[in-house]
Amino acid sequence: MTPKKFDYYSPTSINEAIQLLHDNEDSKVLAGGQSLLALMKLRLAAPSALVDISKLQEMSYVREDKDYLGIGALTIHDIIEHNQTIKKKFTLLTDAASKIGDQQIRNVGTIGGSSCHADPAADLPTALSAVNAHFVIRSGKGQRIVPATEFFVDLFQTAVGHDEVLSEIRLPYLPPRSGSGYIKHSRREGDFAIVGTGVVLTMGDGNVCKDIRIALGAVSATPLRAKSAEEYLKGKTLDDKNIADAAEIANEGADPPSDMHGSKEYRMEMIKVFTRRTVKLAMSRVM
Amino acid sequence: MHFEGTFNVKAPKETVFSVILDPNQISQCMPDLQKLDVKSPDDFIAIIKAGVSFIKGDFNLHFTTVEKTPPTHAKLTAHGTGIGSTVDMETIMDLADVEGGGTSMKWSADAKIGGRIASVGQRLLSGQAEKIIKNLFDCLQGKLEAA
Amino acid sequence: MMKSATKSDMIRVTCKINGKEYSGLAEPRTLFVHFIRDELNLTGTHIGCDTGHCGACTIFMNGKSVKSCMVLAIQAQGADITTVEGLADGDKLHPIQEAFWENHGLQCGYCTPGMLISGLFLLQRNPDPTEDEIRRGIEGNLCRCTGYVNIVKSIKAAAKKMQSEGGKSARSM
Amino acid sequence: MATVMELVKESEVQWVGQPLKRKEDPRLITGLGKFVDDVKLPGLAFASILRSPYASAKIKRVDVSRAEKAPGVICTLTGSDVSKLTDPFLQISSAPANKVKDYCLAVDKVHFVGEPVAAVVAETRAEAEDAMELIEVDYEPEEHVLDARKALEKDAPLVHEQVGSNLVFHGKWDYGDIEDAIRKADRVVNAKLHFHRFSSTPIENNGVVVNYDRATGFLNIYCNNQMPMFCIPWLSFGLKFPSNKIRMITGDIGGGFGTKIISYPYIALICLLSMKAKRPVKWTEDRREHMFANHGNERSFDVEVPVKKDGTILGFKVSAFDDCGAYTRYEPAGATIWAQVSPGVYHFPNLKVDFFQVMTNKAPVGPNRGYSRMQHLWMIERTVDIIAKELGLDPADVRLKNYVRSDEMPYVTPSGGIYDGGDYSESLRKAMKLIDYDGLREEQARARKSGKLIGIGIATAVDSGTNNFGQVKIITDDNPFSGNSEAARVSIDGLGQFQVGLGTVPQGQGHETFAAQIVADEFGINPDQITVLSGFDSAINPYSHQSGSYASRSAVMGTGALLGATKKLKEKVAMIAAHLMKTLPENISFSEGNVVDKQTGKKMPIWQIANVAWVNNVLLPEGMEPGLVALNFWRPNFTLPDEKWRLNQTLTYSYQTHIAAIELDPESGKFKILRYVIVDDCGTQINPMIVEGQVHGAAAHGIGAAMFEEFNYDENGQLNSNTFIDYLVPSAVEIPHLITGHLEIPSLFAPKGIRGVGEGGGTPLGAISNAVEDALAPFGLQITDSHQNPQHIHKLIREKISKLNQVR
Repeated sequence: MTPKKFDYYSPTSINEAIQLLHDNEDSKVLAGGQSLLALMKLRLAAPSALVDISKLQEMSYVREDKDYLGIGALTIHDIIEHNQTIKKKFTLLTDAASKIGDQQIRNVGTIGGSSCHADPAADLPTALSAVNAHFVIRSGKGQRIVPATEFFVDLFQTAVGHDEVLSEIRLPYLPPRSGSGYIKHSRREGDFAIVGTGVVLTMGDGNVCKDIRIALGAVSATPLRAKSAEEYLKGKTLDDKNIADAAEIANEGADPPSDMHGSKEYRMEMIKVFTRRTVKLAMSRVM
Repeated sequence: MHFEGTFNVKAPKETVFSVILDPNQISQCMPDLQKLDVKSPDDFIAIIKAGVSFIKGDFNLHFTTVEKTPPTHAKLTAHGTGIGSTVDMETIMDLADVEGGGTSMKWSADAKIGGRIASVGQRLLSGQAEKIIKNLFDCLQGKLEAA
Repeated sequence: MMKSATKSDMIRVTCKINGKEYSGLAEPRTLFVHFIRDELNLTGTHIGCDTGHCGACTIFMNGKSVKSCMVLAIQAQGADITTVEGLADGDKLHPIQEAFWENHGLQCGYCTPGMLISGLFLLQRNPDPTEDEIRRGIEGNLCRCTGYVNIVKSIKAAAKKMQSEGGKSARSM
Repeated sequence: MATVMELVKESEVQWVGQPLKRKEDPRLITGLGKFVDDVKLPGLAFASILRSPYASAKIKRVDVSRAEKAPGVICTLTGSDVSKLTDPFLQISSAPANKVKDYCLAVDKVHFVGEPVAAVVAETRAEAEDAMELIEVDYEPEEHVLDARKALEKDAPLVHEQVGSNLVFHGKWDYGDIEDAIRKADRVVNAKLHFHRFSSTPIENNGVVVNYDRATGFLNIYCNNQMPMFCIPWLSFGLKFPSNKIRMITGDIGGGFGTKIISYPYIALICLLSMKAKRPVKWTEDRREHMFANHGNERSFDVEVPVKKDGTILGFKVSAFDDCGAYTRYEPAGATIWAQVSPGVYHFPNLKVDFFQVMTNKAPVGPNRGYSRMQHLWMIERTVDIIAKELGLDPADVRLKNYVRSDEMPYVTPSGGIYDGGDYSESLRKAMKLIDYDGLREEQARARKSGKLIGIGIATAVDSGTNNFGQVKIITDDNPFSGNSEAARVSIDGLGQFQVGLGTVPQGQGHETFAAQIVADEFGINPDQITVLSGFDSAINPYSHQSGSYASRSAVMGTGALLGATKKLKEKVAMIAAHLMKTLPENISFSEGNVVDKQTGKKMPIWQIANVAWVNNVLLPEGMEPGLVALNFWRPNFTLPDEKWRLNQTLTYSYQTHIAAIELDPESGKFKILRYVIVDDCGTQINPMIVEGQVHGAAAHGIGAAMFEEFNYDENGQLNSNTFIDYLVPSAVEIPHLITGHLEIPSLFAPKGIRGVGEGGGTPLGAISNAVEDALAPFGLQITDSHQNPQHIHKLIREKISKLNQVR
């Protein structure tokens, strides 16, 4: 089907975009459009106006700042997949970006668009939660920074207000002897996750885990941090037994949906399997 | 999809019964009420805006009371259309006295979604429908406690 | 084709397609694939789904392979576009077109336009791809006739042709 | 390839058998193909269809008033309009099922989610869709039924009340003496199996453009139906419109695989809209609509197989329950088509099949690649593996012991099918060598020690082609259909140029190319010199009312019709040449575009013959009519079913052996294909390159269905997988490299020994379910479904582990 009618605005700057959003109550930001346009063509989504920021190329960059890596919100998945700094310092992001959809989608879809769409089964929101990325939100009144734990509020809902624009995503550098990984369990490689698992960990001396974050996708309204499994592993040696025990409690707090690709029970079990595998993947990348 | 719950309130059965069958009261607990058109207490139409982020739209819900044995039992059905989809819901409410005063309300709701929304994502849907119905009865409970 | 929509909704969209400037009217909601097919009468680009999965609508937009059903016509204002109709240089087929013909890389031909563009985008970035790299490169182009075996074979053959011709493919995309 | 052609003198080269580049490709690789959605006509308007959100409901009221006032709207149509304008479509089922009322829009009641309820025509497609959403329909939801066996129970809701039952067809096939075989058996192997619902989803959806020409009274119908002339009775009786004023036109078709046969309700609807709007009207189905249009047969089986200890199969006793959805359009033909291959490739004489076909409130069922045979063949191949496991034998050995032997060909099956040659054992041995079967068994044993699960699955299927429509007389004698036929025309124009017209309706199978190869060999010329009309047009192409591309028949039927036409044309050319060269017709031969007098070696170019025939006709032999056009209709000699429904239901029986090697991850239930081998035998191959492509395509459909594709309904009859978000068509990453081998044992019955190829009998469904069960052998689990969803495999494993833990 064709989308319903809407007005179209093509701002030439972020501030102009913010103003347009402010002036048009039921308008939506259009970035890569890979998720929004599909829903509009199915006539499930019908915003009255689109504010197209895809041309604001100044929002597409990967910049190494002092204590974080800054990624412009309009940076497309293809760039993230092939960026060497990300590959070295935040390998889980390379894992996640390379598995999104297909080449054409990765040529257009953006990290900001995917984050704001906030589908719990999407790859980047889960990976960014594991990194505890910080999201820079611009509004008429200036800019505020929101950590991942507060950015993803509910199903398809983020901290970005109606007349605000996500401008940058900041990844705090990981301490030495850190490693990360993201594994998507899905039917086909490019599909939405049945369970997505992102792990970022830092090793102390002697194979002891100093710090670990485990984020799970598609098992709750937002990416879910497996807090009890994290607490269990901190301070312990990351041997098979400890990892397996932690994996057993990784699904605490999860409330997965059921659908034809994965029942609730199946997803609860898969959280255990892929927590174990992703922790080991992250360990394998500790420098 | 099936949802249910029970709660107790201080108000007597008769008051509770009159609130839960009063279209004006019920409709105030519906999300984003746009319009209310009451033909009779047992037959009214509520237009609400519901959905998830940008899958949002107006739903035209036509409520009818099909069973009524005051002050203990009521059954309402609702047939709604919106966003190229249909909602058919059946709500049963049973009231009983609680020792030491007040009323216990036991409710259940069975919702069937059809058409476009049902076709796109079970995973999007079940969470949302549950939230709307839970909020409705939590709000009713709040009203009844204040009654 | 959009003639009945009130004038105020219509916007003139101008872009370069296959080296030539085209211009037409579009509503904000007009999908670029419909604009190319109906307004500009280039019907080589096809539609096969509603949700951006099948890839039959893949074109080059500013040098990148893109699904034209997931782009609004207005977003293509001033863009540099290549569709399947622009791959050949007059009567001289592009090496990838020859390779598909020689290796039975198509049967019904409905997915072929999108497959050629995705294949070409892959080869421009990776002149000598492995079988797995080819398969990932066309992961966004579904085909129901060929089982992909001869498409992969065709792209591999195209890679050799393009290298042996010193990469002077008909036109740089 | 081109080098081979240059070396060999053209007159000696045999074009049939050459992997010739296709004539169709130049237009398709340059974007100049003409598909139905590319059709543009002056004044073209666009249609959109409103569909039912309910699986079963009465239609109380349809209000189009707001829609008719919407911008750009030209007209609307509802079920009540249709019930006045048209008659219900023909039914081929027997009473009472033939009381089904099938219209192009729902009348009074909707029977499945997605059923068309109303339609709008507007200036643009977008406006038609805007207006469609303004149509208000009051439904009164009713009870629905979604399971075939439940639909047969006494108090089950009725899909069509006026029929009085949900039963469409019930038939008993009973040959030999199965009860005696059961008594004599060492063991009776039982299985309860389920074949899931999926479809071939070609990348091009259905599409129709109708230009009702009020001047000539003609309905000019542009569509992508695979059997356009077969639709004429349905359209003519349904629309109450004279058949001699219906013109069917197909251009390039974006794949059909059977799903574009029962699209005649949509064609009828757009005809009505064009007549009402007095404008040409285009309707292009979108993907979500397509997912309600044509599902594959879902079928469950109760199987009993008496066997000997050594693995000898004595017979099959089967009860089959086929769910055909809400309407019988091509059905219940599918309730008889499995019998084409009733014993599969096996040699057992005793066969009893109790077959039920039942209506449910799900989307209508229609032909799909491997139609009705793949369900039956999967049941047989799955059961053979269960037999091997229960007897502790290697599945390859059980097959080799029970295959029909090549020395028994032509082999008459219990149901009267006549297998037309082949060597099933050689096919299996060749496949085992190609995949290194023994090496894999060793690797499997090694892997199990380290907890890795490797599975190997074999399946051999008969790929029957060129159907005998007489099989529908099994349903009821008064079905006026039997045999099969095709038409071809070969002509030489006044300047000596060759042109061929065929009635087959290609959707990617390269008919223009194979037809040119056939005719080129007859006249000793190069296929490049022959123009074959592309697509189909009933005003231009020759046709029979059984013309089209379906049931793997085009190569066989097309060749039969072409050989007849070229024979007639050669005879006429020889008579003219003999007359002009003062010799006898039998001395005339053809080479390099010349006629040659074999005795004198004298030559004359064909264009000179053509000149005489067309514009210099006084020189023609006495009494000979001018022109050089040969039209030919061809039919194989088929018979009708006898009283026990014994019938050779198809002319040719290609066969394929598939072996799949997989590695299964027990923790997640997911598996990947390590190696996949196919050995095909379709007799003489006109163009080996095209045959290879058909084999790849058929295998990919089977692999996709086995691993990814499923129509999944919820308890309210809503289709969960009705977009490509949840209906998972495999990409190039999911389909493995396919290793292929070929045998070329000619058919004993078909022209040039050609057999139809391309449907593949759904063989991968058997190979993959057998491989999964083989991988799970350590857990001793049985696979009973044709679809291998990882979460279900994982559930089987978990339940078995928890049972084992309880035991400990």
